[in-house]
Amino acid sequence: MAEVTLVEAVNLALARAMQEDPNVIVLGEDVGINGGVFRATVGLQKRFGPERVLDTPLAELLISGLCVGMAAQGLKPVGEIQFMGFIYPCIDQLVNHASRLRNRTQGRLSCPMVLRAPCGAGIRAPEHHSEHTEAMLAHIPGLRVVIPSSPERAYGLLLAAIRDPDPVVFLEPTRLYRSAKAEVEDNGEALPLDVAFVLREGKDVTIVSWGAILKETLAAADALAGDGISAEVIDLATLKPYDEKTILASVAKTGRCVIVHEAVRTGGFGGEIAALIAERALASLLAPIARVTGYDTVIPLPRLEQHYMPSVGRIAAAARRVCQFA
Amino acid sequence: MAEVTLVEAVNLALARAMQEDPNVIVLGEDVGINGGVFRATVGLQKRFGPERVLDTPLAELLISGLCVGMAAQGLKPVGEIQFMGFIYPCIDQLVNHASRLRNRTQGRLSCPMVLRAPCGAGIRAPEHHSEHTEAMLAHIPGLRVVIPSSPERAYGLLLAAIRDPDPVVFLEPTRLYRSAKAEVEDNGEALPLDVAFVLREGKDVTIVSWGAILKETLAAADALAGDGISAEVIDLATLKPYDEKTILASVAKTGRCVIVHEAVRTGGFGGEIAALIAERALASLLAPIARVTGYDTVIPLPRLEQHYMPSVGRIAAAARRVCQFA
Amino acid sequence: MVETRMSDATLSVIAHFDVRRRRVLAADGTLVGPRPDVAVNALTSLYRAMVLTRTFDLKAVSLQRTGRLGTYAVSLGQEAVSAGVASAMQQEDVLLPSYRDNGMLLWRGVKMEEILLYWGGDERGNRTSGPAHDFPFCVPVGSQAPHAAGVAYALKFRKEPRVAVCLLGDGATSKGDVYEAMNFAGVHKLPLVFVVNNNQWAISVPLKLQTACATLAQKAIAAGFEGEQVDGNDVIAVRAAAEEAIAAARGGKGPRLIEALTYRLGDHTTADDAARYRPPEEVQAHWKEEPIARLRAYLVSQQAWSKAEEEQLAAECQSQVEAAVERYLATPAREPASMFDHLYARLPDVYAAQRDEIGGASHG
Amino acid sequence: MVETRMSDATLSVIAHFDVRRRRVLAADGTLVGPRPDVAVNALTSLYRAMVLTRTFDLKAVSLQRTGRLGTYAVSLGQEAVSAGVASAMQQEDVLLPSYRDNGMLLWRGVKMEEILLYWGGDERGNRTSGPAHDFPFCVPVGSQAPHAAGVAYALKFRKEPRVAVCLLGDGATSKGDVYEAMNFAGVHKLPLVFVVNNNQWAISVPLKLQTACATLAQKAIAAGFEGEQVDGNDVIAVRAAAEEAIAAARGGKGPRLIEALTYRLGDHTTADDAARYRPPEEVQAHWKEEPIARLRAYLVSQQAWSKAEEEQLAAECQSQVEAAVERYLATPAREPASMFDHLYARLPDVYAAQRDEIGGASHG
Ligand SMILES: Cc1ncc(C[n+]2csc(CCOP(=O)(O)OP(=O)(O)O)c2C)c(N)n1
Ligand SMILES: Cc1ncc(C[n+]2csc(CCOP(=O)(O)OP(=O)(O)O)c2C)c(N)n1
Ligand SMILES: [Mg+2]
Ligand SMILES: [Mg+2]
Repeated sequence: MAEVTLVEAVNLALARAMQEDPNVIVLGEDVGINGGVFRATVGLQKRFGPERVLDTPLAELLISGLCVGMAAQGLKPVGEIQFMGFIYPCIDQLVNHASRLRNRTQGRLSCPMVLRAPCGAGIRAPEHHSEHTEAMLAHIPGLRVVIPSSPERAYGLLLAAIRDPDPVVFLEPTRLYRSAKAEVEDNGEALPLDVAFVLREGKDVTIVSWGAILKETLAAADALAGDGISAEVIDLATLKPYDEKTILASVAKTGRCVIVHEAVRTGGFGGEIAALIAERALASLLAPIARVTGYDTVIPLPRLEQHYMPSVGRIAAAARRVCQFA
Repeated sequence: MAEVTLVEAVNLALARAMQEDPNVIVLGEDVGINGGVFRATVGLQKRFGPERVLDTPLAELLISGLCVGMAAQGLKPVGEIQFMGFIYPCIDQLVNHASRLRNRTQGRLSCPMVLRAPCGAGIRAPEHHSEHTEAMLAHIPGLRVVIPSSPERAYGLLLAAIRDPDPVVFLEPTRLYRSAKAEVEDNGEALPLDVAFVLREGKDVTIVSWGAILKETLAAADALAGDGISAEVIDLATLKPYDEKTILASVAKTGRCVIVHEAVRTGGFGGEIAALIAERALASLLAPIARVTGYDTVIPLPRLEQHYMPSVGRIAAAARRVCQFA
Repeated sequence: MVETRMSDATLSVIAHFDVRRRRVLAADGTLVGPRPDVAVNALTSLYRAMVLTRTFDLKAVSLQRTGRLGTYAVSLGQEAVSAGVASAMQQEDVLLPSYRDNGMLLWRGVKMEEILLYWGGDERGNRTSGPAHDFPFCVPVGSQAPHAAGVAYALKFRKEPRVAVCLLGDGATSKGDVYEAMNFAGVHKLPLVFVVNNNQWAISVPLKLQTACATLAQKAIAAGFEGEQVDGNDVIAVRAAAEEAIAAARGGKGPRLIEALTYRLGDHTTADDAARYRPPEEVQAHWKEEPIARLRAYLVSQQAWSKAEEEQLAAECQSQVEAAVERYLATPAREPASMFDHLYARLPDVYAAQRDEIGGASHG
Repeated sequence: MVETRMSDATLSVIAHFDVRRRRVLAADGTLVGPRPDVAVNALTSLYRAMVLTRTFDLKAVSLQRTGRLGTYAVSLGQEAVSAGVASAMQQEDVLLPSYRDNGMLLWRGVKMEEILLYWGGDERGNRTSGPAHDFPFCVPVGSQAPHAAGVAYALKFRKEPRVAVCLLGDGATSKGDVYEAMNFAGVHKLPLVFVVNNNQWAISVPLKLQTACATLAQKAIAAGFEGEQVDGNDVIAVRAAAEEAIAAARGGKGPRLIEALTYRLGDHTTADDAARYRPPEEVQAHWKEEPIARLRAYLVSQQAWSKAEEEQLAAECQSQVEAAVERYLATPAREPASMFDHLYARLPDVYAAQRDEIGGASHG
């Protein structure tokens, strides 16, 4: 069993899905001979041909709209948006069509599509290449929003997303594309959607997070262990619909919660998690909830981006504050 | 002083702003001779001419992008999107340009624009005409998001939005356009942005809300008074950036909080408010926070829309639950 | 201008485009050119369809006026486009309509009560008896164009001899999504026919504020395929143009755009008052062009239609429409909790509580 | 096809369009037609600008390779478009560049160290020494086109004799926002010139997958104004085309589109490896067309340029670039907390705590 990076795991899942289902089509900018600017689709066009691995014109709205039409016709389109900063023109299609085609036709038509996009900062990319606005998408009824944080989950969750009968937005943290490595068995086994993953068990504080920032979150958990604080780390993984049970069970156990996300704080999905706890687990809370997030500003260009991101220090400090609260 | 409806108040504010500043330009679909499909711009083209009151081609992305270019050139564009369901193509321009032009040029260029759009359900409108997705926009750094809930606030806040040096999205509840009436003095006085309004003082429970649903919220407060429960009702009015102080002060006083919004629950802006309280006012909380919102589904067509909306009964019941909690 | 530049040796013409207009029947119903070989009884069935559509539209408006229907968009004056295009399609072809193409849906087999149910505020109206693969009415203007391209790609991908037909208004041609879809259709020579129903108005916005183009047919030039203009009040010309374009698309010759010149004789919708922005004289003048009287005049001149048939048709249409209205009005609202039934293929457990809450609420 | 249809009396031509190509210099630098009256010393200044741009671009790449600059997009082979168009503009005109128009910014007065600062990851690079009203590099492809239309509307609204110039790539012409902006510019006859730098590639996507159009100039036909193609490796032709279009726009004649045919001789950016998707032979072949050698050959043939001048220019450019690089590398990073300085005109109080937290963090 070979060690693969997260982007290689994505590639494995795409190849597997295309192999097992002739209706799976990959489309996007530079996904063909170039194999994608991050190499996520490398080799697919050579293997499955240009009809199934399609370089589209430069038009993101088109990519999402094509997916809706293809899906309604029984294909399983997997569209790629080159960077999340360019996904915004797709929102009209996601809100008004992809997420409601099934409902508006009362099941006569459906929209089994996947829209993939790399997300997040930390790779010293140019302007508009470091977006992390999953909260906007997780507010759309009828949609699924998934963010893997390891090669195994990238592989298993992408397979699940492609096999799912409804539209899924699949966000891939660029910072982990090559830095995250793990042994992944290409066995075609999907992981469950709508389920959060407990990456580390603990009893003193629950830390809920998703995406690349889990790296810092896990590092913070190590640091905390040094101080005798046992942190439970949860990878939410699927933001819409999300796994309330796992979060509530953990907070019931620890009585403390820190939410960590890379996106800007205000209106970020961390608010949703905090609300869940404040509504359904308040009695078990021994301390205020803490959010450690990107700041409420435009993500800076590379020279300052690391100052924007939640750091191991900020996460650990918040957890300590929460644990020292009395 | 005459009684005016909310849409008439919008019209008064637009006329006043155009009168006092020759750089103010109104643009959108049907805003000219037709005066807007809701009559918000009626009379403006006749009075200020077609160069200043401009019927655009049918293209929402264009409307928002034109505003950015005009604003960078020193004009004060006020764009109208006919219904919030058609604002999604503007999000790319709002996120990638309008909200960051000042920051990305470090103050060399700025973007003093207003984008108006009617929002919300309850007027038996066709499909896609009942959207309430303010949470998506309130997540954008550098933007302001405002939702008035009365003619006075529509007038004063729209004037403030137009005079503001930064981009503002101004959402107008269609359900209140004609049903909300009040005496409004056309005195050119703006109301402060970034400030919440306490519509009703109370000591037992804080109810935070915004937009048309404040009607049901206030009715619920009346009902609660009948049971001897004194509810404080806060109109958030400006969601981005929002007034933390007023909310925290109220919850510190009441120890209980219900958040009401028409938008779907998951990822709604209610989560942000709940998070604020869970982070900064937990100690004063005597009961779990409750969110009363639209359900996590596509807003149904008119025959069922009233079943989707938070009702007086649901709001009052939640407040009672919170107050009975021990 | 052209002359001076042609005289400049450094400027040579490298591309050249023509846009043509097709017309068979004059406004008075006389032939202006050879009649394409459409059988007369084919023409009478087109005539019947147009009359039924108008009868239905007018009834729908009166239902709205009396509070028994929501906002409704009549196709008054545009019946020839619906009949001409729909009759040129096969059932297995895929229709992507706008919100005003009532006549097309009727021809495709959608029941009148289903159309009424939709505009009456019930999603079940979109679960039609028409071809299961057809798209429902599209309200966000032009946003169905990329779907049409995706559908056409799927048809071509599976090598099926089927065609997608996408209906758009003049206002829709200003939308970027429509352009992106057309451009993509050109690249892949997709089996896709765009029909632009140019009724001169987008609510209150006249064509000249929509575009500086002399024709909307020329929009296709920017997508690398052919556009043609047709007299949209001339159902024979529309039918011929649609037949030709659909056959070409089916034959692998790629997409085509048909601009049908019509006029919106009614208000934009029942929520609109066109008197605010256009003079009644303009509307009156266009009544002289309208497609139903035009075809009737021709059929009568061919002894293919009689006063008796006209009266019988009127009566038939009335009773058909009335019966459909009865069925519509008799349809009970669905269970409130059903608003969750088709959100996902299987409702995620986290939303069950909300669904049950509605269920409870609706029973109390 | 055309023949058969022309023979059909019911089909008449109602609109007709030509697209022309402009060329003055052949690839070998000889004249193919009368030279527009551009003074020779004007040509030498264009030549100097092109050489400086290339020197700067190549230096930027080496900075990136050695980890001292972020991702960078060279304009290698496209210098004639930058020089030809920029030199036809007035300072008070408004430039809306793409991310590859380094040469245009340099001509407009932007300092090299500012461009480096931007690609080096510092927003201050966009607070340029160029005209304060110019737009910064635009990264989301084509999204600056609607801004250009808004700017041009403002200029016309204030009756100022100024023109907006918007630079786009071939890939950008597939975007709906670009189309919407062009269509609007047509409606209002805006003082706006669109320049499409058709370098044949959008990263790895070749033009034929971008559109079925024979030319990109014809995209203007769908917007109701004129498009022209020009040899983008021929700076004299580009300059003449730009002069003509900008003068027309300034004169109230409305927008125009110029498609400049070039070739992207370099990788898409320093993050790209073009060898993956295009054969080196193709690139080699296009080196024979490139604009700098072409103009040099012409100038030399006119005894307007000497080997000595060439060597002196090379040395000058080198030292200018080196000096700028020094200033760039010497620029300290800004205070982390300054990421809040230009978020709003005045930072709302609610964000002060976050700004202060960063301030603290960065000092510890
Ligand atoms: C994207 C979008 N913007 C605005 C609207 C509101 N609206 C409904 S119909 C219409 C005019 C459409 O004109 P046209 O495309 O010519 O079609 P017609 O109504 O004339 O058939 C507008 C602006 C909408 N439905 N969708
Ligand atoms: C909207 C958008 N989508 C995708 C990208 C990623 N991207 C950057 S440049 C580019 C190709 C642009 O090609 P073209 O317009 O021909 O300009 P060129 O790079 O050739 O100068 C792409 C796809 C982007 N920057 N913006
Ligand atoms: Mg129309
Ligand atoms: Mg290119």
